[in-house]
Amino acid sequence: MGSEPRTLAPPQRRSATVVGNEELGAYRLIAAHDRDGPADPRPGQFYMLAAVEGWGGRSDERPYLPRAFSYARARPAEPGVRLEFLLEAIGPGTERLAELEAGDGLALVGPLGIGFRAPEPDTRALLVGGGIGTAPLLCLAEELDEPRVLLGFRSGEHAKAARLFPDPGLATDDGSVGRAVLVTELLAEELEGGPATVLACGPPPMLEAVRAMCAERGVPAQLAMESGMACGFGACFGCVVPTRDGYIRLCVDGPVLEAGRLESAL
Amino acid sequence: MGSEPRTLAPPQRRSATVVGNEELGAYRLIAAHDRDGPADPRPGQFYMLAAVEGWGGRSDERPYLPRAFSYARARPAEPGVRLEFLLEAIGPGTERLAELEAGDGLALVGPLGIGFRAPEPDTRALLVGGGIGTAPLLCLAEELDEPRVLLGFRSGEHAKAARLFPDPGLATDDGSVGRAVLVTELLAEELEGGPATVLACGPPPMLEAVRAMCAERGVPAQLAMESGMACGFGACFGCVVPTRDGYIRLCVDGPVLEAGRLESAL
Amino acid sequence: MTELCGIELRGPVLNGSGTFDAIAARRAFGDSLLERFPFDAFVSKTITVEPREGNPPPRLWETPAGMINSIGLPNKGLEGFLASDLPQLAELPVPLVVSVMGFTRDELATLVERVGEREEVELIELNVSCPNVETGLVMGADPAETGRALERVRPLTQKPLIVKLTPNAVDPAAVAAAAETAGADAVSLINTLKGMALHPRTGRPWLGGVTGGVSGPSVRAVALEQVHAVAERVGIPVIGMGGIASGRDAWDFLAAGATCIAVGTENFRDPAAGRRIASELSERGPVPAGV
Amino acid sequence: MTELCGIELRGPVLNGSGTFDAIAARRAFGDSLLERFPFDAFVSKTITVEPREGNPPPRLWETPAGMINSIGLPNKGLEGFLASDLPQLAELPVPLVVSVMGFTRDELATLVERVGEREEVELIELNVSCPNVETGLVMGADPAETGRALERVRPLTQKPLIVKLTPNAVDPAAVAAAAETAGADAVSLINTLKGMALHPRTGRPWLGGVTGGVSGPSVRAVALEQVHAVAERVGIPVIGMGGIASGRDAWDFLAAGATCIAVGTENFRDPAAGRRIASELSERGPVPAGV
Ligand SMILES: Cc1cc2nc3c(=O)[nH]c(=O)nc-3n(C[C@H](O)[C@H](O)[C@H](O)COP(=O)(O)OP(=O)(O)OC[C@H]3O[C@@H](n4cnc5c(N)ncnc54)[C@H](O)[C@@H]3O)c2cc1C
Ligand SMILES: Cc1cc2nc3c(=O)[nH]c(=O)nc-3n(C[C@H](O)[C@H](O)[C@H](O)COP(=O)(O)OP(=O)(O)OC[C@H]3O[C@@H](n4cnc5c(N)ncnc54)[C@H](O)[C@@H]3O)c2cc1C
Ligand SMILES: Cc1cc2nc3c(=O)[nH]c(=O)nc-3n(C[C@H](O)[C@H](O)[C@H](O)COP(=O)(O)O)c2cc1C
Ligand SMILES: Cc1cc2nc3c(=O)[nH]c(=O)nc-3n(C[C@H](O)[C@H](O)[C@H](O)COP(=O)(O)O)c2cc1C
Ligand code: FES
Ligand code: FES
Repeated sequence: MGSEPRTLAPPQRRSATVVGNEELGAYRLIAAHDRDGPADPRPGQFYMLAAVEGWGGRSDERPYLPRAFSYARARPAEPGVRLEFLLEAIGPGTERLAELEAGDGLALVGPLGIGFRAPEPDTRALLVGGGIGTAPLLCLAEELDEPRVLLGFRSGEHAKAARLFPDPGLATDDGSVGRAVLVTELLAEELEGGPATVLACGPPPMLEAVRAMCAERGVPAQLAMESGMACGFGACFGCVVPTRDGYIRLCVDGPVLEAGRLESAL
Repeated sequence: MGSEPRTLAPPQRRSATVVGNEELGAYRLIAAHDRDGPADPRPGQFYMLAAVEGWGGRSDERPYLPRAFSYARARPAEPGVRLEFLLEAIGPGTERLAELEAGDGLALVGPLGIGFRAPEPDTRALLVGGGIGTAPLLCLAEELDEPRVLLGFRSGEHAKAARLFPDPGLATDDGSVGRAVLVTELLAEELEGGPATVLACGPPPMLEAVRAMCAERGVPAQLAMESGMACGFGACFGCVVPTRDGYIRLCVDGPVLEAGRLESAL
Repeated sequence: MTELCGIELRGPVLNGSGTFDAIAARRAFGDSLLERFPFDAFVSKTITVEPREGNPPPRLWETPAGMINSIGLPNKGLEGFLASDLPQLAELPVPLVVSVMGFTRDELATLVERVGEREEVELIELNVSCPNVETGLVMGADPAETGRALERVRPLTQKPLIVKLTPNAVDPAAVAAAAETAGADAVSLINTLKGMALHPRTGRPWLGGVTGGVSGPSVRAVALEQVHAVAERVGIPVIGMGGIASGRDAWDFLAAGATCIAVGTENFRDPAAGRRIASELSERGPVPAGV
Repeated sequence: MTELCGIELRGPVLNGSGTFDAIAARRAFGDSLLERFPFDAFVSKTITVEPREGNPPPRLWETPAGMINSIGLPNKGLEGFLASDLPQLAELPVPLVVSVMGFTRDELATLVERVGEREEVELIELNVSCPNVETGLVMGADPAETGRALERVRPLTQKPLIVKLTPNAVDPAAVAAAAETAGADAVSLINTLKGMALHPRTGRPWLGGVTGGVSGPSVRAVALEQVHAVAERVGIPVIGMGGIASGRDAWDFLAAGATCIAVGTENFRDPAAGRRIASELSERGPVPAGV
């Protein structure tokens, strides 16, 4: 991957066609055919999504703005690209997207943001995912050779997302699948196994634990973060997160950040 | 029918289940099972309708308010009643309702307003409908014995709604079906046939022509009118129409008015 | 139980003035309306000294997540209201608030005095969202003008006086403070935001009244900010409204410092909205101490 | 072609200040952004004399048919803007409008003078939606305050001055008239409506800046009324904005008397919104003479 892993997006919202929407435990895997988009988004980049029909009028008359989603997988399709998104329904926007059926229109802008950089030379890539943060690790794992993937989930239902990976280390809060520990404990053990680069995505507490652990051990880490977004391309200044050198817009300077830039990932 | 043909509505919005939605030329005939509503609405009464899901977020982020619809037919169903509405899609609200599928939720309040009164004693009932104004005449024709029904439409596609009536007099603007005259011309001819009571529903120009013709000939007439409504039960004062004795709220004092109360139906 | 200016209410949910006509609703719904009446206190539509026909139609326009109305305060006038409406409103199972508007301070005084005499009336709401025809100032937009109006009418009745504030002001909290100083017992807000719509074909004003008032969920964020600012400034109870459509919305207004909330436009979508919102509110659990 | 204060524009569609960062957008979209640039003139985000970090997050809240923002005017400050942003903005294929805000009249004077010297800049927009720290009055809410600000800066530049009005005023048309009298070449409106949101769990203010500004379709009816009132009152061109999301909306604002329109929040939903709205507008056909 290049120094700034960013594939440029067409400068307008376009309409893709939903080609699949399957349940995956607590999540949904939604596939769309994006005729007019680039076939080579970079792992960690995201798209702003909205349903073409019926975007609004749900709880509190929302949603209104598009929603940000990391792409989970991309496959060249003639023409364009087939994109897959892993989605957790937690509010009006994700609930609407979770209802999309094959043939429906999916409005999108992207790919956006800066993805994961290549691991440091001569280090093993350790991919750490928590919950829905698993999504961007899927395409990332495909690009790296023999990465070690460590995943943590709330429950067995959520852990079904792990099936998308060949042979991940697995932890669940309730121990229903894999070990009953936090995924960071799996990471601590792996870090004993020699030089590594950590590439992580998940909820803020997990990312902060990963950041602290890597900082302590001097392990290079990249964190794919989240913040509330309105536009996704630097227009609204709404998505800032604090870094050692001030606020940065996560949508144009992230969402993947070198852990060293952060005092905290919370 | 009583002196004020009004069946009372339950004092809340309730949810009915769509059981049918078929195309009828330029219109759609939507059937819903209203478990908790009265089985005996009066012809000319109306319901305020909204889709339970996806009411909003269409053109101009609308619809937001419910929409008023005369019921076209009602059949007792255990429990409650099966209601049919004849619908013309002209904007975001009617477009959304036109998309409803069997099983979908239909939010409704009703029956509302005052329906058609009984024809004057010893007169023939002449029912005159224009376009979507045909809807309330369907249940009205069922209640009267051997009424004469006269219908006018823009085109043959619209005229397909006439199939719902046993043997109506028919006129279309383009003459594609029935005679190429205005329905009021059919009315003028029928009025030669002895004492009658005219019961009409249709666009303002048609209603005004009917009003003027009946006033001239001293024929009693009742007109089912339309106006923009927000609530349908007298709360907003938004639906007023001018009468000889000032503005009246069409939703509680109408929608069916004695023609004599109006200076003009425009 | 909620207490508003010394009056016990079974709960905190009122209707916004002019958004529910209990007399007309009884014609549509019958006495079942009274059995489970949607509000804990009922606020009448605003009355004026003289009868008014209201504005010519069209009076309504639907907006994104809201609407514009240009109704123009149609009402039977003071005498007509006292003679024919008040007796029917007195049959409602909840305390009655009568909303009044005067185009001069004398008119306001007449309204407060005459309405205040009637024991069917528990509270009086002063709708000050209109220009004072003498000074040209919108009473509710100007603290001094509002203060003078209150000083004039305060001595005329023992009944609690609620001042209904207009949101079309630079600093509604300053107006509320002036009302409190001049003897108001409570304030209610927001009234509608000034708005307009054009005819889709002609581009000329759609509404018969040219401009109108915007209401519904689209104004909620503006209302919540004003309620919060007013509640921080005054010690008297605040009745919060503006786009409330759910128990969650009501909870927000109470958290912002309101003592009661009022449901307006949502009544048009569901005549039982007040009751539904009250039960959603109690399900949502306790409201944190004012922010 | 559209003419704005003597400057030829290829069309009437601008962006609302602070709703499109052409420099950041070029990073996301590359130079294809310039090939079909969405606006006919580009308005910069508001700059201040000193650099600003902006407000702490969260800065956004979604509302029914709109949003609240509490961004807090982050910017590199006058010198940073002139040194690093202006050269990049000068590469855009359309005329440049620079938006400035001063917390005192002296600051405003400094900004107008320094920005006015740069020939890359065609017009200057004065964002007066902030309190004057000396008088405590929100400049744009008070006609006299706005007049004094204009009198101070008018002599300092030949460039056309646009005054961006705030909607949080009793009578924006009076402010516009004062600006015109004091030498403004155009007015633009509306800026955001003051609003607030609470945290769904804690009931405490959601936004890091406590309150914020409401924008999007939910404010359109309010904006249209203010644009109509201002256009009736002043002779200088009016740039209308507030919830414009389609050619039909743009048509309404032009019919209400605006010379140009600006797209704000809709840019967030579609980076090409400006271009889309321009073509929808031309398809919609001629705009009737101002209402
Ligand atoms: C770069 C990036 C990548 C992402 N990738 C994925 C992904 O691959 N899969 C996935 O499922 N999710 C992903 N997300 C998260 C996803 O964008 C959010 O879950 C989604 O926006 C939620 O929208 P909603 O309407 O369903 O929920 P909302 O109602 O918007 O609630 C989401 C959160 O926002 C807050 N909130 C509540 N109400 C409001 C309001 N009115 N306005 C503003 N905030 C509010 C609350 O904290 C709530 O928890 C990603 C986010 C980012 C920034
Ligand atoms: C008593 C009664 C009975 C009715 N019965 C039937 C029936 O049986 N079948 C049927 O098909 N229709 C019936 N109607 C008409 C039906 O209610 C309307 O067609 C419907 O409300 C249109 O909604 P819409 O969103 O589809 O269109 P809208 O976009 O609401 O447009 C409808 C009309 O309203 C105006 N308009 C446009 N935009 C707006 C806006 N933003 N706000 C306000 N007005 C606007 C225009 O004049 C437009 O022609 C009845 C109406 C009444 C009052
Ligand atoms: C159709 C309509 C009529 C109204 N009439 C009055 C009125 O007569 N007096 C008054 O004080 N407020 C009146 N209001 C304002 C409401 O009481 C309320 O303050 C406002 O609508 C905001 O609340 P909402 O968004 O919940 O509707 C009216 C509002 C509407 C929509
Ligand atoms: C995120 C955001 C940031 C804004 N920043 C500015 C600004 O810096 N200066 C300014 O004059 N207006 C600013 N505005 C106001 C817009 O320019 C515009 O006046 C307002 O949003 C109404 O238009 P809209 O509804 O189309 O967004 C901002 C608006 C938003 C939503
Ligand atoms: S989401 Fe708008 S600037 Fe990042
Ligand atoms: S529709 Fe509200 S009063 Fe008739």
